[in-house]
Amino acid sequence: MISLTSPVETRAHHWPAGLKLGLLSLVSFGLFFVDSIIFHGLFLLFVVVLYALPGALFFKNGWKHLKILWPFAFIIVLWHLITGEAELGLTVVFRMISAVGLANLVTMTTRLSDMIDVVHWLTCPLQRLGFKPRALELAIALVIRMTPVLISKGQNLTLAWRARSNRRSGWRIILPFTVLALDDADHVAEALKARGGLTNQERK
Amino acid sequence: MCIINNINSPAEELTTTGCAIRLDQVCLDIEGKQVINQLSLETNVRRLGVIGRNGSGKSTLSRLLSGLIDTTSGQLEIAGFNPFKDRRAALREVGLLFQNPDHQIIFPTVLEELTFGLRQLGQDKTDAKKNALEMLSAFGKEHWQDVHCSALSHGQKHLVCLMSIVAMKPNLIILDEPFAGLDIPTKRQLQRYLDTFSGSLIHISHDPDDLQNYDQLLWLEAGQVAALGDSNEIMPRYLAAMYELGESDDISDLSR
Amino acid sequence: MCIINNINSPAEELTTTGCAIRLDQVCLDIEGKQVINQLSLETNVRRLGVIGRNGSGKSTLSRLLSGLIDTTSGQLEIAGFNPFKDRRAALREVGLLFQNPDHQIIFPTVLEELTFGLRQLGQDKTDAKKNALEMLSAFGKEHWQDVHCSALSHGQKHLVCLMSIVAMKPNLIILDEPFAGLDIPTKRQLQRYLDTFSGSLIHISHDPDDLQNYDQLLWLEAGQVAALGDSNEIMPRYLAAMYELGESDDISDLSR
Amino acid sequence: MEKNIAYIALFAALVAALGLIPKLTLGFGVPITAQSLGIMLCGTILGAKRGALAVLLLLLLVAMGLPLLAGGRGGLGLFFGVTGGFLIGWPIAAYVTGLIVEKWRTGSIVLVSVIASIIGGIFVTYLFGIVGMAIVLEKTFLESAALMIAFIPGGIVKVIIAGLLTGAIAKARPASLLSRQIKTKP
Ligand SMILES: Nc1ncnc2c1ncn2[C@@H]1O[C@H](COP(=O)(O)OP(=O)(O)OP(=O)(O)O)[C@@H](O)[C@H]1O
Ligand SMILES: Nc1ncnc2c1ncn2[C@@H]1O[C@H](COP(=O)(O)OP(=O)(O)OP(=O)(O)O)[C@@H](O)[C@H]1O
Ligand SMILES: O=C(O)CCCC[C@@H]1SC[C@@H]2NC(=O)N[C@@H]21
Ligand SMILES: [Mg+2]
Ligand SMILES: [Mg+2]
Repeated sequence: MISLTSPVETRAHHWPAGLKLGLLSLVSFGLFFVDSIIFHGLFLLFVVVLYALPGALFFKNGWKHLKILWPFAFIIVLWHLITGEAELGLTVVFRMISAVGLANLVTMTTRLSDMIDVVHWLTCPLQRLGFKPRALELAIALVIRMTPVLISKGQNLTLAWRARSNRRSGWRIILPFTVLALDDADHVAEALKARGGLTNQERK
Repeated sequence: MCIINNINSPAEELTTTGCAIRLDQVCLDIEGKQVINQLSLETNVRRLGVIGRNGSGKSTLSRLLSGLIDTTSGQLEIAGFNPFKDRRAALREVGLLFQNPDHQIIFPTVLEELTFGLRQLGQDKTDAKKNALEMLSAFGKEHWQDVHCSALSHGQKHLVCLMSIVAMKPNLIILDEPFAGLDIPTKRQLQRYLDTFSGSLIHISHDPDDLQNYDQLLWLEAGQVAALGDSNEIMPRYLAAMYELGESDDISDLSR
Repeated sequence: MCIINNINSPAEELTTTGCAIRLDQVCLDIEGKQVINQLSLETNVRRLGVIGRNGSGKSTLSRLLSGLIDTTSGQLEIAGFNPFKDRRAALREVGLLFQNPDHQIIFPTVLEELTFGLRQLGQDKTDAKKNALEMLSAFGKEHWQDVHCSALSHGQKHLVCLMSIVAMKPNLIILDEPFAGLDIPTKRQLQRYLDTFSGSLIHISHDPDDLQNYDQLLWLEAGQVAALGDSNEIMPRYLAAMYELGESDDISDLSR
Repeated sequence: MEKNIAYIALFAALVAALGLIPKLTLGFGVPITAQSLGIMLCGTILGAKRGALAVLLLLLLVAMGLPLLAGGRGGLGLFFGVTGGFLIGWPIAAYVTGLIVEKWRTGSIVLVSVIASIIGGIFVTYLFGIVGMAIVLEKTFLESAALMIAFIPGGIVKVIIAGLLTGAIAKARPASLLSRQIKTKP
């Protein structure tokens, strides 16, 4: 399971997901219209405070997910140093960390099912065009299922390889892995069908 | 074909006829290979055991019966409808326990897996969750609810699959080797549970012990009916044939 | 720990000691859960049966013994080396049959699957192919060589997995429920084949019949040794405990 | 129907999983990532419509904040970042790639896939990517285009892998090559 979800329950968990997502889009969008480095610096500080509010464990967890941005930040700054636009570089980096940080914050405090409900609500107008929100809902759930499953199938496959080889699998594992993934999709399709697939009964 | 009353059944008060199954000259080709070959049978016992060698087509038959795949030719009906065509009816009528639990589990956590089928039946979120939890607690597994399916052992996965099917309360459950890999206590517990199940059961197994209380047996061989009838008559014949095959030193006689 | 001569073994002329296995305070945590807990044992019988409930850690132990995963703490040795550290030795010494054939099969076709392990042992293409074909024909399955593994039935896949391991001729084969899902003739055939296998066998099974001729039994419970010793002594105790658990109506007593 | 959904979800997940392959971020903030190989495969294996849907699905999840892009990134913010143009171009790239494989049925599947990947996976992607970069980095179109040279070696490798892999799938799992299935109602 993709574990961006927070290990501790915060107050933000109880806010409506739609509101959080709406605010997030507005703020992320808004950030692009400000160029002031001071503003972005302060805003980043604000985001850090938001992370700190729910306590140390939450902060540590949030940091783990933001840490991965540092090579990006490093390179952007470096490049802008070379081109002599250090300030622009810092601004871009601050903005990026704030935007991703906020987005992660929403993800960490929103249950996936609530997130899916928002998507469901957003796509309601499309229903009249023959669009099946149920299909989208299922597809979302499936991607979230399959990403970690693929990763663990990949690990399983390396175990299978390891069991009969002392060399590393390298590129030769690519085709077996793809075939495995396709077979998994076939099995999921069959399992879905066995439990009604898209022909689910009317909802009350 | 003979229909025998289920005398040994521990749930004698129940009606003795089950879900009507009718196959008429059913053929199925997969990628050019004839996997089911002119299969005809008609039965409506409450407990039907299915036996046959590896690759004889048992799992394929279970897929046909639950409407996951269509026949290449011939007629197939369960309780009066075609389960491939009428998916809605099939969902209420038939539940299939896959042979390989990894092929059945769709969702990351146990509760999601159980809830999904119930939601598919039209239950709303709270109801579905409540019923799923009830199922879990019927097996003393409430503490599994947030467990990741991938972290379960093989046998534990099998149990999750069975609970998800049983929770949907279908009239017919098709079990494709439900006990393979289960430990003795879990197996006995499950067996007792299945014995009290008021609907029909089709049970595929290689272990004669599993099918002791079954009314009828269907013996498949290379996609065809080798025998169908009273289990007291068929099981000994089957076992004799199997042991003879197993004793023969000519290994090339083994399954196709 | 006691080492018992294998009196019932059909291959009495063989040496009675097998591959030395030594575990000292082995622990294994997976994602924070202690799956193997202070496991210590020492044995070198030729036939060791492993029993225990679902989720007790049998498959995990098999992965540790074949060196697929490393211990979190403690010492583990097979025939004097650590199978996780010394992969080259482990490959020659130990073969593992996975519980789920889908977790073992890597390649699309049967022949590729069998050839792979042989190539890894250093055989050249022609030799590997020759030996793979020989293995297939020993089981009367030459006609499977170009068959796609995905087109095989569950039991057929299991057999392919077993053949790929046996073809590599390891000194120790670890079998994780090798017979689950196999039909009676194939099972008996295989059993006979394994009985004549001159190396050591570690056999994980839920079926007491499978372990009849085994010298020693290891009973695992929650990642710990519940008992290790003479199978004539341990099996009855195990069965008694399991049947008692199975009879209890308090289902919540069931496995973790 | 179930098969379509499962495959679309699978490929969205596959692109996400390809993001785990360590990436190399270039000076201007655009990573060299295996995910663009995934985009090509969406087209060559799933075909136009399903391929584009798979990518859209991934982007929707990214927008919802799931960390599915290279380096575990996610969130709406990314669409406004340096790589925003690439992201918007991806579904169209998959569509074009798929369309070519679907329509051009003569000739070796490997060759067709390679050419389709070049046209869809490279030309279309870069077109959108360059425009996006020009806007965000406040550079000219040509300046941005010049930066793309850095992707060429990687691009060649990916195109070849996409071709070979599609060819291998056509052999090992012909039924899975949805781009070449005889048209049935989806
Ligand atoms: N995709 C496929 N392509 C070709 N043949 C297939 C395919 N799937 C199954 N078969 C063949 O169909 C036959 C029946 O398979 P099935 O899985 O129904 O057997 P089974 O009776 O359930 O066996 P087991 O006891 O091993 O589970 C097998 O011989 C198998 O090789
Ligand atoms: N990835 C994982 N994360 C957490 N726990 C795990 C993981 N993999 C296995 N376990 C746990 O380890 C324990 C032992 O699993 P294992 O597969 O070794 O059991 P087993 O004895 O082989 O059971 P079975 O008889 O069902 O095959 C189980 O309780 C399982 O929940
Ligand atoms: O992760 C992202 O935010 C999107 C990255 C886009 C990278 C583009 S896709 C085409 C080109 N080839 C690469 O390897 N990277 C760029
Ligand atoms: Mg089967
Ligand atoms: Mg196991």
